[in-house]
Amino acid sequence: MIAGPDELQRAVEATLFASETPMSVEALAAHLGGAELSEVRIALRELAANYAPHGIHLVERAKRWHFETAPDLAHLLRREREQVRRLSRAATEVLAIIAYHEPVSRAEIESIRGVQTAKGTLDVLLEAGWARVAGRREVPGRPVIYATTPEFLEHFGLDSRRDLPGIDELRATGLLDPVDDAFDALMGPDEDHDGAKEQETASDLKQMDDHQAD
Amino acid sequence: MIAGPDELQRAVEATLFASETPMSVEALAAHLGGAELSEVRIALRELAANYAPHGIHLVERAKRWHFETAPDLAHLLRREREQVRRLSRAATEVLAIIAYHEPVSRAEIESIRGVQTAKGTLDVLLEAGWARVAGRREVPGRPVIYATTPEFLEHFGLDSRRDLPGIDELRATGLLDPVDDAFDALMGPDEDHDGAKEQETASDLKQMDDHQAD
Amino acid sequence: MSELDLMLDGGQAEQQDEWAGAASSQDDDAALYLELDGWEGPLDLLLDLARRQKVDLRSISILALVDQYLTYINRAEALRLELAADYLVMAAWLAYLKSSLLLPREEQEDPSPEELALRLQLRLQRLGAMREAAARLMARDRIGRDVFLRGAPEGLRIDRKTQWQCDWYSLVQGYGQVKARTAPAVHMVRNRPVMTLESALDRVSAMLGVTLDWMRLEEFLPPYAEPRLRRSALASSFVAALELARKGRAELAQDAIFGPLRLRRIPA
Repeated sequence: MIAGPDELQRAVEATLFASETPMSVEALAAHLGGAELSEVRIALRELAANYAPHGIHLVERAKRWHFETAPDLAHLLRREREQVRRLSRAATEVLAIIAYHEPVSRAEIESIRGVQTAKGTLDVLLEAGWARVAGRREVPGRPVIYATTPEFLEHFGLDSRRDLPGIDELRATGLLDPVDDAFDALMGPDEDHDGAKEQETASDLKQMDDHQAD
Repeated sequence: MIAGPDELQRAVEATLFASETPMSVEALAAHLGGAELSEVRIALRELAANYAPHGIHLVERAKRWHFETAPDLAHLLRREREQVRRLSRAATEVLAIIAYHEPVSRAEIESIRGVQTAKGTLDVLLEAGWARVAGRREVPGRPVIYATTPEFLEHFGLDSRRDLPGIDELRATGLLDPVDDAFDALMGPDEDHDGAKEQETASDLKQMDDHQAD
Repeated sequence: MSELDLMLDGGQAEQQDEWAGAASSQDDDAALYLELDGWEGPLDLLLDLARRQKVDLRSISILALVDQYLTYINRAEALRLELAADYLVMAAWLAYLKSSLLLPREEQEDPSPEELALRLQLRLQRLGAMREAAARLMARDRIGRDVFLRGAPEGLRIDRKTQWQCDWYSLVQGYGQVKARTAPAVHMVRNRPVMTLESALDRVSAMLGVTLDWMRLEEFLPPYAEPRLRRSALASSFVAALELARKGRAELAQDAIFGPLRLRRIPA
């Protein structure tokens, strides 16, 4: 039925390619309309030799043949793609609290932030490699405590945690201004009436700060 | 395979072999960590040429590349269970009209077929992923217009719409133009013709057609 | 399903010439019935009849075609086969076309029957072209029928890894905002130079005692006060004036809105 060995090779090649499972020599021969087993074996061996330098190999495993990716190219099947993402504001705050107060438990972080902290927020910091679990506090409940990592210092260009500016310095640079104030200063006047009113209050407050700073 | 494949060819080969969907040159280059597009193109062309005598072919359809079995081996590979959706005659004609006239509205399809199109007929083509809604025509009623998809070209082994069988001849003979346009073209600019003149035109037309058919 | 369907699905374009449906080869009524089921409308039937003339669609005889169609419909009606309305509409139109074509030219209306016939021919050509195109399309090497994709591709997986970004400023600002948000709020009122209501009352009463003439409110203010103290003094003095008026010790007058406010003692 199949003329020359080349034709048989082509047929074997196409059949194994389209097959959903590896095939034995017998199954191949049957599929090809009763080709000689010995000829199918020869065709397989010649094909395998021809494919050897290729990115695809024809291999026999447990008496069944199939195509697979060349082992040295297996990394192409699983690629890692790096995605750059900015830390959320919540995560940034939690990271800052850990940096300023380490070691610190989640309950302490929440009490400093004044809001609950989602589980995922700490996970992100652990994943980023900036925070680590630094043991447990020996108090009832033995809560996990968190600290920063050397990678944290490296990423933020700090020699040590002491390089972080103190509260007084923060105040001097306006970083202790209430959030609304700082936000309004950045965003310009609000559009709705309530916003404008808030801004008034905030600027009064700012004057007060200026006064105190004198 | 005379000369062994180079590293890029091996990588392209392995990637396309493993991929579950056809890949564009751009997607391949990105997957291979930013290879040069031009080099990927060369690798693809050389691979395709090397595979040409094989039972597996590397083909480009609608700007995307994939491996498939050689068409002449179809008889070996047809499965007992039909993998291909059997289209009704109506669906077949509607698909051809969309492919050769795209983008085309339902009314235009119906004017060619001289019969209303059942709702299900277009749905079958949309569901098969061969036709898509390509927007609306900016005429009164803003009818939806249909076009074919890359999957259509892939399925029917077409590189692009230019490869549609006979499309050049159909275009040249005006058979893709609406009846009104063809009629006006045949009748010339004269609005009212007497019978004798019409006769003349008709025979002119015949000569013209014969000429084109050469 | 009629033979036509089968041919269209698997047939080659070259088979078009043998398009001859069942009707030309078989004369029995059953075939007619089957065919009627297979047509995609009257234009489709006309096209098939035209093909049976075995000539190029550009050379078909419209008159012969009309006759064939009408014969066909008559036969179907004689057999009491149910015909869709559009077949009958087409039959009526074709009968009209035929009679017009046979009329002497002078009596022809506009559009002329030749024009109508030409339009019909053009439509048949277009439908024929698309039917042929469909057959050629279906005859191509189709994935899953003639060519096959890899049966069990490994698939390409892309694992996304996130690289988190944050800078020093955001970190420190974040901390500052936490502290500012949660710090207990302390409000301090600035120490401003003011004139109290008491001192204003004293000052206005004392100055009113000097004269019985009208005096402008501004004249009661301390002359060299700095602007902020002056504003405070103005407000306090105004309230003091109202208080004195209420007690019947002074009267107030203003001639126009926003005009100067004047003040005069009421003798006891």
